[in-house]
Amino acid sequence: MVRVAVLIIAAALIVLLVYPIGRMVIRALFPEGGLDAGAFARVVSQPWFWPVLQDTFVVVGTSSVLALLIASVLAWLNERTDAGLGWLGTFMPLLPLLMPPIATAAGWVFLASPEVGFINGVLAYLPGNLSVNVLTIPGLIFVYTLELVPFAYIPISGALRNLDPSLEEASRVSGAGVIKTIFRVSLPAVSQAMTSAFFLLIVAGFALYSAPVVVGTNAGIDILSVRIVRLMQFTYPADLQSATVLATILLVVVLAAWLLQNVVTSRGRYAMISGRGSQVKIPLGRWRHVFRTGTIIYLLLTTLLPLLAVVIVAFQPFWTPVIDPSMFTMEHFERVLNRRNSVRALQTSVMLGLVGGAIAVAICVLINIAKRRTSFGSILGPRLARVVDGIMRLPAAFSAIVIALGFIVAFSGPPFNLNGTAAILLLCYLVNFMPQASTTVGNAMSQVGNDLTEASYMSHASERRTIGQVTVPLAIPGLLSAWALLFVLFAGEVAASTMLAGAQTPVIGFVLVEIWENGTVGPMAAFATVVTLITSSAVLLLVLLGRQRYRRR
Amino acid sequence: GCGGQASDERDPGAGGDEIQSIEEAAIEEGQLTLYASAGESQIEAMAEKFMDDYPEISVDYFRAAGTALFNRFATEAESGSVTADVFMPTVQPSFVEENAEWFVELGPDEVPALAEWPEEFQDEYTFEIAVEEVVAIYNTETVQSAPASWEDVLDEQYQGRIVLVDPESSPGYMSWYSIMQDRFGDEFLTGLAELDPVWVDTGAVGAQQVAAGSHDISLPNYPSHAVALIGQGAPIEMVTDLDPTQGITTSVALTANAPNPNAAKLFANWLTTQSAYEAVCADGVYSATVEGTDCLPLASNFVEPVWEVPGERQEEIVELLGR
Amino acid sequence: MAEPQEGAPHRVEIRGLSKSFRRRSGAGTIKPIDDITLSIQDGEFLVLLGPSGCGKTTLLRSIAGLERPDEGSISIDGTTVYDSGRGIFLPPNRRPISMIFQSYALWPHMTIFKNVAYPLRSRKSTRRLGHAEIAARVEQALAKVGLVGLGDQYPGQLSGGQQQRVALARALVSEAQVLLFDEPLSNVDAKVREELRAQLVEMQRELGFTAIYVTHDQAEAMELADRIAVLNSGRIEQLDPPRRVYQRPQSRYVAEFIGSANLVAGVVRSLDERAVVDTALGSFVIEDYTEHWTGDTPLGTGDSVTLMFRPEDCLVDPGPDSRSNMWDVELVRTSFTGVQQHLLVHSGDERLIVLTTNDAQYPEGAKLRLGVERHKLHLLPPVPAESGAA
Amino acid sequence: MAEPQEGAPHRVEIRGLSKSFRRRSGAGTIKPIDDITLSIQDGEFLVLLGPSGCGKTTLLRSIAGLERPDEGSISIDGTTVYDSGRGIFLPPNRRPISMIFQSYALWPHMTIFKNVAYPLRSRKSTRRLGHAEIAARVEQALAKVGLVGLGDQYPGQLSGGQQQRVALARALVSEAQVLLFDEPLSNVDAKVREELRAQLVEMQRELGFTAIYVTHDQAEAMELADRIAVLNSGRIEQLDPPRRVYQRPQSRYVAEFIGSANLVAGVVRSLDERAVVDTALGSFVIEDYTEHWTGDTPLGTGDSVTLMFRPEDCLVDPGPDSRSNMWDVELVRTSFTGVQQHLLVHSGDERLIVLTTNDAQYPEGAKLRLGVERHKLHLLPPVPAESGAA
Ligand SMILES: Nc1ncnc2c1ncn2[C@@H]1O[C@H](COP(=O)(O)OP(=O)(O)OP(=O)(O)O)[C@@H](O)[C@H]1O
Ligand SMILES: Nc1ncnc2c1ncn2[C@@H]1O[C@H](COP(=O)(O)OP(=O)(O)OP(=O)(O)O)[C@@H](O)[C@H]1O
Ligand SMILES: [Mg+2]
Ligand SMILES: [Mg+2]
Repeated sequence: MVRVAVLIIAAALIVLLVYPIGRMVIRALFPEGGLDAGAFARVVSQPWFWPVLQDTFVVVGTSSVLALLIASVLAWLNERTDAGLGWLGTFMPLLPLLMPPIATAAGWVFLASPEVGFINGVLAYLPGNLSVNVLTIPGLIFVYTLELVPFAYIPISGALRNLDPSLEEASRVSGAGVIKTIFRVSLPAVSQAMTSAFFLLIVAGFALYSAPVVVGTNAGIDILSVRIVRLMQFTYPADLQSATVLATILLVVVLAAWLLQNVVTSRGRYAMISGRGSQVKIPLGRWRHVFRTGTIIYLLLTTLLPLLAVVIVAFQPFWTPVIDPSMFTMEHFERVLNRRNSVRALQTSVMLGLVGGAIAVAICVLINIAKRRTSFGSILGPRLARVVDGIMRLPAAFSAIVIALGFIVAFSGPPFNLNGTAAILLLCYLVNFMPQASTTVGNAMSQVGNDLTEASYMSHASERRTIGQVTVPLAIPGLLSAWALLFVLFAGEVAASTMLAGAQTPVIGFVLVEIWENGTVGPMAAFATVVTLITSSAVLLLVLLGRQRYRRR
Repeated sequence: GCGGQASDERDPGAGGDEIQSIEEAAIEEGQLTLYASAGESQIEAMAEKFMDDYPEISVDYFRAAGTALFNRFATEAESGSVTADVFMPTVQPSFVEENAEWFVELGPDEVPALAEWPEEFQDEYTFEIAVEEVVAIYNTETVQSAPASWEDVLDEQYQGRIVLVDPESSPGYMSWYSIMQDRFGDEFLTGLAELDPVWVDTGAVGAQQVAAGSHDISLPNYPSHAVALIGQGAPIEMVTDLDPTQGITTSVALTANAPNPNAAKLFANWLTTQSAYEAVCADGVYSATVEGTDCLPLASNFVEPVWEVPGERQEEIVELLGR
Repeated sequence: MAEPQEGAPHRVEIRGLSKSFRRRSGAGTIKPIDDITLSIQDGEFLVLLGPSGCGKTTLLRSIAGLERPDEGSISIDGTTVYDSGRGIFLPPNRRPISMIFQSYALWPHMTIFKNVAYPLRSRKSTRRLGHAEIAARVEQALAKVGLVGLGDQYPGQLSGGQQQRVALARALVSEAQVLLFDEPLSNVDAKVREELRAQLVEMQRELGFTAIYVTHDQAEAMELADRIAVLNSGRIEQLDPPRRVYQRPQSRYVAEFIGSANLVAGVVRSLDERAVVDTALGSFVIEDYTEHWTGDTPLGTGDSVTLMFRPEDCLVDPGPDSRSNMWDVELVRTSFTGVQQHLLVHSGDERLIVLTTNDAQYPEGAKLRLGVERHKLHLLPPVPAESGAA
Repeated sequence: MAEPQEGAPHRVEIRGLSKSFRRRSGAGTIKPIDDITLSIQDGEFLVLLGPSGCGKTTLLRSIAGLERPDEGSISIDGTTVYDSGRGIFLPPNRRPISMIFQSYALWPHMTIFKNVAYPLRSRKSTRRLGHAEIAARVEQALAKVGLVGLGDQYPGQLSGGQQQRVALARALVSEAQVLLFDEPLSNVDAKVREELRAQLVEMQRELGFTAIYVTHDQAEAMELADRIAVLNSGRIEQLDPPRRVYQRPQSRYVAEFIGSANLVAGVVRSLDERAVVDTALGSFVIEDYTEHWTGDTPLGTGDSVTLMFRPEDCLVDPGPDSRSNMWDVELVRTSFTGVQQHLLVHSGDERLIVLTTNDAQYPEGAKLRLGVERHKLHLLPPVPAESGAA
């Protein structure tokens, strides 16, 4: 029964992924049944094509490298040294996620726009002609980097946590200093995790929509992901063909990165030796405080500062670099919260986040259980399990925009008629976030050692009882935080939402972009503040619920 | 203008038997979906006001700018899953004519009030209810005397202090530059370029920057970007009725295969009433296409936008502006 | 599905069992169970002994049902739980056994009481037990392992030794007649290990369960076992009581694995009552040689053999009247282990180990005369070259 | 910063070293190093021995500089590397030591060659060496541990024993004169462990480095050590050569930890040449008692003492003419470890362990007469109640 369910889910997933994208590609590139190679030529000869490609590669490439560096250093500090921040450190990757990405980007526009940005407002009081400008390529790279860091931090910190500390100590007693130890031992020893983190960064970077739509558009920097949406929306008739060509380029880049990753990681002939976690941390001495302060500053930069900017703009009658609390008004909040669309967007997104997140977790738990190899034979054979695994991770290679585009082409009309329904959003989110769901759920489930389940069988418990009494209860904390993560992702999704949200189903991301593009920053900031409040309390609640009440060895 | 209609004549109750039966059928349907490009607050105000007048009908709306609305609607229409009842674009009204099969031909049968609607604001498939006119926005603290004509803008006091909206960011802006070129010649455009303007993608940002005091004047711009700021006490003002004044019209079309055809008709008819104009013009953004409303007056030198500026012409404009 | 077995009351009966794995890296397979046939009697304490990777765990897990063999059959208590021919495979929860894991495998989210009660609440036949009955049985099990009063604690709050005892209680509570142990003591301190070992033996004597116990520690095996099955790459190399395994190892492999052994290559010169074997150390006389020959075929003159003797059977300077075989050696190194002295000696190219309990302190480099009594010598089948002490 | 030390050439000199940790859970601190003073001579093989948690690792890591003590001083090769008073703390990379870790700690992303070359490329003194020179030194180190030709392999491709030897090569390559070992053999098979142990001793004899070696395995300590420091909760309980630690344990703690010990409470009845002690087993005569008394103060008549004797010093049915102390016991259980027989015997409430090398097989429940020779008895200071064998 589980097997049938899993196979149905896997099949559904592949249909939901392959069918729309296939239909889209076919419709765009084979308009009359034959391949229309001219489409590529037309796109390539557009005057905007090469600049878009160049800007995108520069921005994504640079920010991926920077994010990898920052994430590695942060992860190392937090996991391997006494400069870590304890519980705050473990929350670090989640913190930037608490704010919808588009609000973060808007926060940076509020902070660092030329002349009117708050930072420039402060700098104006200082001597010297200092000013910052986020509306430039470096500025865009900066915002990209901040948004990408969590993607790399999670896998790298995981690997470093499991790194045998004596590897580092052996380096120290071999005569190497702290710096040499980091770069010759700690980081190379987790190079596999770093490679796959880099792949994640590339994929996420190309798919990122919030930063380029908010910062890039204002700065006149044209980024691939935004251009695809533009082609679909800002010309009439929609240039589906060009959009598909660009989506295909995106696809090729991501697949190439993926292949490269496989080559690189499989070339590492060395196997990791034992993963003995330990409490022993490198003492940094005096540097400890320096690094700890650095980490805290980073946290402030990434989360508190943009949030603060957004909140201030939300209370200001109009956006001005002069912060005068006596002028603060609730007007924008009243306007936004009295607006049917915004309120419905909140309801829809929270509902989608909770229900969708739960469904995604449930699906992944089911598949995870089915994949487990026991002596009963696994519910899925090893080969089938690998196939299902691949399917679950496949969407990672497609940007949300591509998937959403496919969904519009395939499902909005008959026989499905899902246009403008919550169902199409839900399905699209599920497909789009399946890789994140399966990874986090997989991690949660794998923390339950095999011996614990086997001990249950040996206590004459049936498979179902084992799952119910041992596997799932032990995984609950992990599952709850997986749910929290998915809630945040679902509720804050932007790229696919812009194309799929309908009149009856406005969602947060869509409304935020809408208000932003409409140019009314006050209400946008107010709405973003409300959303941040809601997502943070939901995440906090779920994480608190999942707190372990018993001590584990 | 076609004056003379007393407001009570356009009252919904007074439309005769037709409107009576439409109203009953609409209430039966109980729902209405608008697809519109107007400002969020205007749409919101319309919807609210309509629901005040017809509490039995609940209104949903989908707002998207310009072509995004077309694409959304086209996708739905092509796949046969239309959710819009009333379609209200603000740009390229030709979209409706070119896709006539998706819309309903309008006449007094569908919208009784059209019988008395000004001819120039009525087409086979659409009628226009409101116009939003181009303005210049300036900062009252830094600008001593507001410009009285477009050419007044070419003043060296605005050197480096002017915010221009990128012509390529939307056809509406491109249209304005092309109209200016027609009227004042290439010198006007190069003159603008020589002022070292800051370029933005939307008038909203321009208004924002003028309000924040970082720049003196922003054009071309629209009242919708200024009124909220003015209301909140920002030190800005708009210059209206400059010659020529490009105005962007809000058209109304009824969709074929609408889920709620009668509610659509009722709403369209309602839009011509005083009650509707109270909502539409509440924040002083729009001019009405008919007289006798509390809206802004329609500019004396009003011109319709040129929606299809040829490619070479566009390139020429961009070049003259030094972009 | 009960199936009566002929002959003695065998609790566990394994026939022709095989299992192979695909190797994790690269091609090829390994066969950690290679045609094993084995009967375990009621109340017997059987130890599976062998070096790491020889297949002990795989065999145990196959009996438990946690691993599915490729071929053969297993029956427990007369019930066939696995038969490749008839396609029978009973899942682990339906086999009448309990198992104790190396890692304890206590469930951290349940109290000790709940951990121990779990099998009672799971088992089909006892599911209807009342609360009181369950509580009584759990208390009883905890009492057996000396953990009364700890029922409300969580496993994380107990010491390693206590956790191990909880695991034992959990295995005992359902009164399964067959208990499987996979290196249950390798995670605890040497001191605690000894205690638990003694406790285990006593408990088994008292309760009479059948035990199959995996270890790679030969001292542990010796102490616990009624019989030891020495495994070598998936095959049973020898199956005998501890004393016999030690004193009469069937092969060089067993001799080296169980305790230390001195091994010297030799050729049989003559055979009558006694055998005479020529080696690099000289000629050795073996009394009653058929008793001390472990090969399958009768020994013949001129055959190559391996001469084996235990370090503790070596006598240092046995005196001229001894009936031992004697030869000269040079002392290379001594070390003291408390109970005995280890001597590492050379004789030509051969390196030998000698264990002696006398307190005499010999200087390094000293010339000694070594002897081994005639009945303390064993003859094993020859092995390709490579001589010396192990 | 060289600081001449007076007296003998001490490689490592530890004075008044203390370190405490805040307990991970709840309040309070523990003091795994509690005022330790210790001098280690050039070329000495010192073993730190003690049960888990007694502070061995912490002491070793403090010497390495991986842990920062709270108080005291450490000097290596005459250089003060730590002095709380003068605020000196040299980081590990600047101390003239090498260390070998329990988990090998080979870097999985480097080849064997690179692993071994790493210290040469890191240390100030050898950083400037040319490629050829480094290659030569690495080859030499690999040759020393018998791993020539494996330089291009990755650690993951080697067996546990080989990995351990690579770790050794890496420690040897920089020719540090002090080598620290933290249970380097506890992760390898019993068989390999023995081999590596022998190799280690030979290498140390050959190269003459100073070794500080942590283990909780007393057999290992006995075999390797020149001197053993027995640790007990952060203090040195006894510091002596192995034989002395075994034969003349200073305390019950040492007696029980090093080998098995039978301990019986008693009271001194009379003292002249010999001492007579009354116990629950009867009276015992101890020859030459001052030699066998480990207390700090002279013994007096009427004093409470603990009588200690080793299981292997017990004689079973020693015959009437023996000059042993003798008493009657009942055999509870026998077990066979290969080299010897373990007998567990009861005498009244006392449980004693006996180790015998004779082959005789006694039935359980048999009455035996036990004897211990007069000079095999030791007198330890008394400990609060709790008697019995350990
Ligand atoms: N699931 C598996 N897949 C592939 N190979 C396996 C698997 N389980 C065990 N093996 C291999 O089978 C062989 C025997 O393994 P097993 O665990 O039975 O050895 P063991 O005797 O218990 O060793 P140890 O003393 O180390 O526990 C080993 O080479 C092991 O690598
Ligand atoms: N970083 C630390 N923080 C807190 N307590 C510690 C720390 N390191 C060690 N301890 C504690 O100090 C005590 C001594 O630890 P140490 O590791 O030195 O013992 P050990 O003798 O090496 O034991 P083992 O044989 O188990 O390795 C233990 O109780 C341990 O829990
Ligand atoms: Mg095993
Ligand atoms: Mg330790």
